[in-house]
Amino acid sequence: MSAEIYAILLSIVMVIAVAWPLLLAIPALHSRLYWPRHLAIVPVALLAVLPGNVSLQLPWLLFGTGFTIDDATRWVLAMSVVIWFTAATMITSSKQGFANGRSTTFFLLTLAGNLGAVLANDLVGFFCFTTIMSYGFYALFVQNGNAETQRAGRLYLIFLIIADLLLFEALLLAAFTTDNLRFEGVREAMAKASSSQFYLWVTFIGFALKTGIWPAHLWLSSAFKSTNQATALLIIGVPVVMGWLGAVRWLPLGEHAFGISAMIIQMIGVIGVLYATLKLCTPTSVKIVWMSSGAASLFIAALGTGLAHPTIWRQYEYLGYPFIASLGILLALLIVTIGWTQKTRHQHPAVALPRVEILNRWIGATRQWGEDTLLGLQSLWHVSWLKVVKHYQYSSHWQKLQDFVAGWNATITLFVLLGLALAWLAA
Amino acid sequence: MSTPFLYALVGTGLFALGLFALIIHAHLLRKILALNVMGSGVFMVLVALAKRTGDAPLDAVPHAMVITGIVVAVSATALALTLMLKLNAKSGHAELPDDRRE
Amino acid sequence: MGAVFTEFPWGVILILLPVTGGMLCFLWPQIAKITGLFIVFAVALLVVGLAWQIFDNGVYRHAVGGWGAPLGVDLYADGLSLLMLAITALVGIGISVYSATYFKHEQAVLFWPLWLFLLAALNALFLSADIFNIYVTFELMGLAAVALVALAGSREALGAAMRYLLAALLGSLAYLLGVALLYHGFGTVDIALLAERAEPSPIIWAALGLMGAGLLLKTALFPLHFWLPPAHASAPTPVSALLSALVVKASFYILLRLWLEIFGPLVGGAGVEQLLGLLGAAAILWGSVQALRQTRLKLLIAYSTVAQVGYLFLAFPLVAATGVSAWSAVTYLVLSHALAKAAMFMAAGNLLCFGGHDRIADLDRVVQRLPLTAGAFALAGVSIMGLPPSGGFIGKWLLLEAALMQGRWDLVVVMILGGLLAAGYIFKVLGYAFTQADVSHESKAVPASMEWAALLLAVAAILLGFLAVPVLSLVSIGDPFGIGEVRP
Amino acid sequence: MNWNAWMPPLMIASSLLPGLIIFGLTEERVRLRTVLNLSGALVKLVLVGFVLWGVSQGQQYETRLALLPGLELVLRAGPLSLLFVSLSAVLWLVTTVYAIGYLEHSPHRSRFFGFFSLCVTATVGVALSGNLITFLLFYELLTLATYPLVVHRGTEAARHAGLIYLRYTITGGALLLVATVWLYTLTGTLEFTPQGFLDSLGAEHHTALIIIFTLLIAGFGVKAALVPLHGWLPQAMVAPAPVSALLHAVAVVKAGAFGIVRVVYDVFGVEFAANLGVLAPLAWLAAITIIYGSLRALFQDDLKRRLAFSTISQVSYIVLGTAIAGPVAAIGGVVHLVHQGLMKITLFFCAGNLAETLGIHKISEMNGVGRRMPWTMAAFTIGAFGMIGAPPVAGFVTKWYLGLGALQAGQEWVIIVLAGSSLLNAAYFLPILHRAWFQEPPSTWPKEFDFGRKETAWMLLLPPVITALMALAAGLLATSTFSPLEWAQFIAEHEFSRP
Repeated sequence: MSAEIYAILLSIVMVIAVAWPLLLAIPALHSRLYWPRHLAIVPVALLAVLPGNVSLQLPWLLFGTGFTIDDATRWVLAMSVVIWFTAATMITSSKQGFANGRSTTFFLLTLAGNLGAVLANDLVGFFCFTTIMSYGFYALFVQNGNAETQRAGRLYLIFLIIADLLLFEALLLAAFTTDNLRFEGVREAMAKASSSQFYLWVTFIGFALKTGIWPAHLWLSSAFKSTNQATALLIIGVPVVMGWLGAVRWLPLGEHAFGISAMIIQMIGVIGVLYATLKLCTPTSVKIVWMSSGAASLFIAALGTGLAHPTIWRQYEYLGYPFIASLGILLALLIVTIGWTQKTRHQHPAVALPRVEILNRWIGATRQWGEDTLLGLQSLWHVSWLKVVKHYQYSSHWQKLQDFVAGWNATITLFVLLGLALAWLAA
Repeated sequence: MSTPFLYALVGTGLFALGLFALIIHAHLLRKILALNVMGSGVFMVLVALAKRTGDAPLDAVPHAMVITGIVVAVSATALALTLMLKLNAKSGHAELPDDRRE
Repeated sequence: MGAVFTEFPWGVILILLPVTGGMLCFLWPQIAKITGLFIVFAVALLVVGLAWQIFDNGVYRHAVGGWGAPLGVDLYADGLSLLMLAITALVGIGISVYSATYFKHEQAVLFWPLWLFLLAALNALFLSADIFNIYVTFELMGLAAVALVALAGSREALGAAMRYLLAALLGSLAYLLGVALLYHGFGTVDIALLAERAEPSPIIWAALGLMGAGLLLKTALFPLHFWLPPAHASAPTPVSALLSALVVKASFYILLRLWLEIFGPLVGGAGVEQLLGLLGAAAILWGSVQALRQTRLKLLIAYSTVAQVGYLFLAFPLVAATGVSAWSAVTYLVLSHALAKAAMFMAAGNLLCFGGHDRIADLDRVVQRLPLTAGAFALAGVSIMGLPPSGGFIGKWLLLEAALMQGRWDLVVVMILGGLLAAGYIFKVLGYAFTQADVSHESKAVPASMEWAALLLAVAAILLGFLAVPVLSLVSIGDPFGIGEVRP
Repeated sequence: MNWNAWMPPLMIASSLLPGLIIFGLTEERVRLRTVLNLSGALVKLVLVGFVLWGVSQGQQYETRLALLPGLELVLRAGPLSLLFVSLSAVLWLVTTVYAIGYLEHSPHRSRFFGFFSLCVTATVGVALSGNLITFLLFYELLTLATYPLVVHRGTEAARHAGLIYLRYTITGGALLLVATVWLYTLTGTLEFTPQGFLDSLGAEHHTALIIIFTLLIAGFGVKAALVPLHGWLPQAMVAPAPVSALLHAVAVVKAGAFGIVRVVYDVFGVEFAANLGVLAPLAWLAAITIIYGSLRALFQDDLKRRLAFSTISQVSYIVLGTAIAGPVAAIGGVVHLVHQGLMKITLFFCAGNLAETLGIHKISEMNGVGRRMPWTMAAFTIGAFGMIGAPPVAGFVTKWYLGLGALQAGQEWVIIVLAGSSLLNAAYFLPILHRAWFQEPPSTWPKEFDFGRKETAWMLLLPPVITALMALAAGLLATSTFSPLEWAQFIAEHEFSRP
């Protein structure tokens, strides 16, 4: 098989990967099939494992969009496949009412949008597919939900609309600056454009709203609290990760040093990480929210670094997509594990799953480990030279500090280490 | 002031008198008579003005006109009287209904 | 063949035929309807013949019996006369077809001779070449019209007829006095000769005053319109149509002729035309407002005529600079109003006949059951409102053009207001076509011919909107407006 | 014999003749009436297709008929005309099918379909007009033909609405008439010319021209429902759904907007109008209308009224695109003629379906209606997303070009208006969608009609689905050949390139 024919075949698979779920979304079709959700993922799974890079331009679609699959994209694609597959399995195996035909439609629509967004190689295509994805996700999210879910959904919708508006402005700005709306073209053009600062901020805020980083995390906490496990998984896979992906693709990274703006973004990231960490330690918080928020902030911090130092970004660009993918997978894994733990303990997982105590218990386990380690250190500390001040009564401040340190757990340690490593890389 | 001019003046006077009577009298017969008086006035003017200036022969045309006019006036008067009688028969009095618009 | 057409004395026959027909109808009432219809259609054919002749030979002039002026009677026809004849024939056909089923028994016996006399008088009037002849035909027309109004026989009709008669006689006497003065002053009654000889003098002013007053009275220009609404409203339907469409136009035609040929060139610029325009504007507003206030359909239409007559007079102050469009506008308004108003009265007659009343507020059960009639009313209304595409629109367009060219914003505003008010009163009626009223109403079937006569006339008024170029070139034969012939 | 000259009159006759015949039919002749209606619509579609093909091959289609000495009735199939004609031809067919289904058992159908055909005739006439007087002629005809449709129901409310409609439109028509005649006295021609025909007029006429422009915009603005002149539109909602659909999507409102486009492009010329300083106020007016309409829509509970205010807002996009005075914005404005038509007609069809099937008129009654009527609500959803401007529905393309055009013309404030409008559109459409899809349906609907196993009659269901798909396709396939966008680009090039 010659390379050309292979490329053509790959392109066809690529188009089918997006079109097939869309087609299956028609109720009359998927209601006649077994495992429609899984069936919809088959072509994209195939695409993810097939080697080779190919780019396909579709000049008649929208304003001439296109799809590209390359090594970088494949990371994210693979992550999506995993997440979607897990979610599909969860929904199919659950005996709950949400596995009905309508929800399948929404599921498949969201899937198609998600895949399209991953594969799109230009701004308009990305924007268009994320819109389908986001509204489809909204539908998937709120249907069958309780009042809390609906409230979260409303919040999500508001953030979504504002984010979309901002991104639309960014899109217009890009289109005004350059005719070539493919990611590379825009990156290059926007770095040089006089409006680059404005573009940077509009895009950044847009995606930040979508990913739900601090302080736009409000809807995430409600969402995680009230929804079922499969949807929780999709929250990570759909709005959050796609927001990160969008930011990497849209922002003029690696072309221009943005100085103060980049620093502010970095700071936001760092503050976000710290805040999330703090929140994680409070026992009443929904841990997964803060993990996701923390992960997002971490990503933002990295992004800021990339914006500040284009040369570094170029050097480590290839790490960007794996980074996103691994963060996504990590979060997904967390959710699944929580669900799994819970299932083993309770008879009715769907009801009890999102409860905070379970989460805390899991975290409690890791915390115990952390506490043990730290207490060892503490005793050393006491022995060595705090003996000098052993006459001091433990003041209340001291007590608090101690509690804080005791609250430190392994996950946080991991994240901080990861962040430090990245910051070091960036520097 | 020549004689014909005098006649013409009298004719005009008759016309004016007739007009006056036409307007102020309510009874239809009086109105019809007033119109006849006016007609006579006009005819008189016509006849009088047939006398051209100087010694030119009398102009026959106005006379022809007057004759035609009289014929017309007679038929008009006949029609008017018939109408008046019919109206009288219908409404009991030979006056115009006062309300104009209904 | 061609020679027969071009030499034939069409004009004389045009007058004699209806007179003879009238006599026949009078003598043998049993054949009145057939004769009447035949004559009316024959008259239409004669007009076509005359048109052919005029196209070939230009202006038509015929000395009856070979006598010639001043003692004989001359017939004269140029584009303007031809057009008036044509519209008379056209509306005449519609009215005759309508009347054929409208009048029964006694009334029919009286109607046909009177109508044919009226037709003869109208034809003669439009063909007259001298002002005295005009007087005679004018009087004949008036008398026939009064008799027709009285035909309804009701108290209101008789009263209205009486009032109409008095007004008509007064008007014609004033006119006759004017004729006398003109003859005294310039020694002729022939319009063409008068136009040559006349020069500014007190006689001209006096004659203008007398004749103008007489004619305005008969044209029912505000404020001399008092006799028109009762007469038009209480007459039998075909007669109302006739009066509004043709008789009022006849006196306007005379006024127009005299102004164009004799008075206009002499007293132009002295404010007379401004006065006429002012009265016209007042007529438009007053008539429209009154129409809007009426509670009875026929009175509404009659007041609409008062308003529409006003439009004709708006042209007078506008002629000075532009010429062509103002007079063309008048021609067009006359034509389209004749068609539309005839159709409208007939439609009103149908509603009256069907429902037994013409109270607007109770029309809802009637209008929607006579769709053809409602259609006729609507189409005629379109022309009256001056909305495109219709003859009324063309007329209004030309008039507006003239007004705007001279920057006469006052007149523009009046015209637009008039149009809006017209829309108001037309839709006041038409709105009743679209109600949910159930059909529990005593009704009398309306013959199809009456509905179709109304509709076809209304359609003609609409179609007139597409015939402006041929019509305007026709009317310019013989250059009646003194502005050169319009080339198509 | 020049056959090309016959095409424009044929296009008009293809709806006029069936209409006139239908007037003469009795109520019972359903089949003949249906055949006439549909065949007329199909013939028109074929003719339009033929002409479209011809124009793309460089053929000229023009008919002239002398109307007055020096003034002609001109029908010309130019690019802009064809855009509008195609829209009306396509939507007429769809709406006819819908109307047949909708009015299946109501009285006065002959009258309805007669005027319906007349209405389309007038719209096609408006589209094909080659000069201002022809335009005026058909524009007034449109007023007259739509009045009976508005008052068709015959209720007191309907007649009241009809009266208000007439007051507005007839007054607007009168203003137009004055402006047209005035223009004619100044120039002696009224022929639509790319880049306008007023260049040659000296500066001493400029005040007059500004007044004429104002009068024209006021005249057309009545139908286009520009803000102080929009009062009739929400009232006209009492009309049957197919009428509202037609009124809002194709006929009346669009004719007004089309008139404004014509005035700016082919009478004044963009450049000349911009120099005259009349475009900036127009743009502001459009912007105010956009925001005002959306704001008012927010507070309506009656579905059709909400849609009506949405129309007020959306149609001004066309005006805004025209007034921004740049080639790219022009594309946005012109293409929205088509896009808004497709989307809004879908929404109205759906609203009609809800009313006819379940007796739902209010948004508060729409809980869970998506489960009962999924196809209808799917079409509604596509339409609503189009209105918000979400990709890939057609509305996105419009907003894209408007925004880009605004940037290009250096009028950044427009972007804020667009964003605000999108926000408001989302605010009044998304709650409806949420209700319809995600709320629990009530146990009984206000007034349910039985359609067996189907959600509603197929004649009611098919039209909205088709138009929704067209709206989707117009956005998704925007850059393909023969898409509305391509035509709009062609038109804009035509208008903005100096010969």
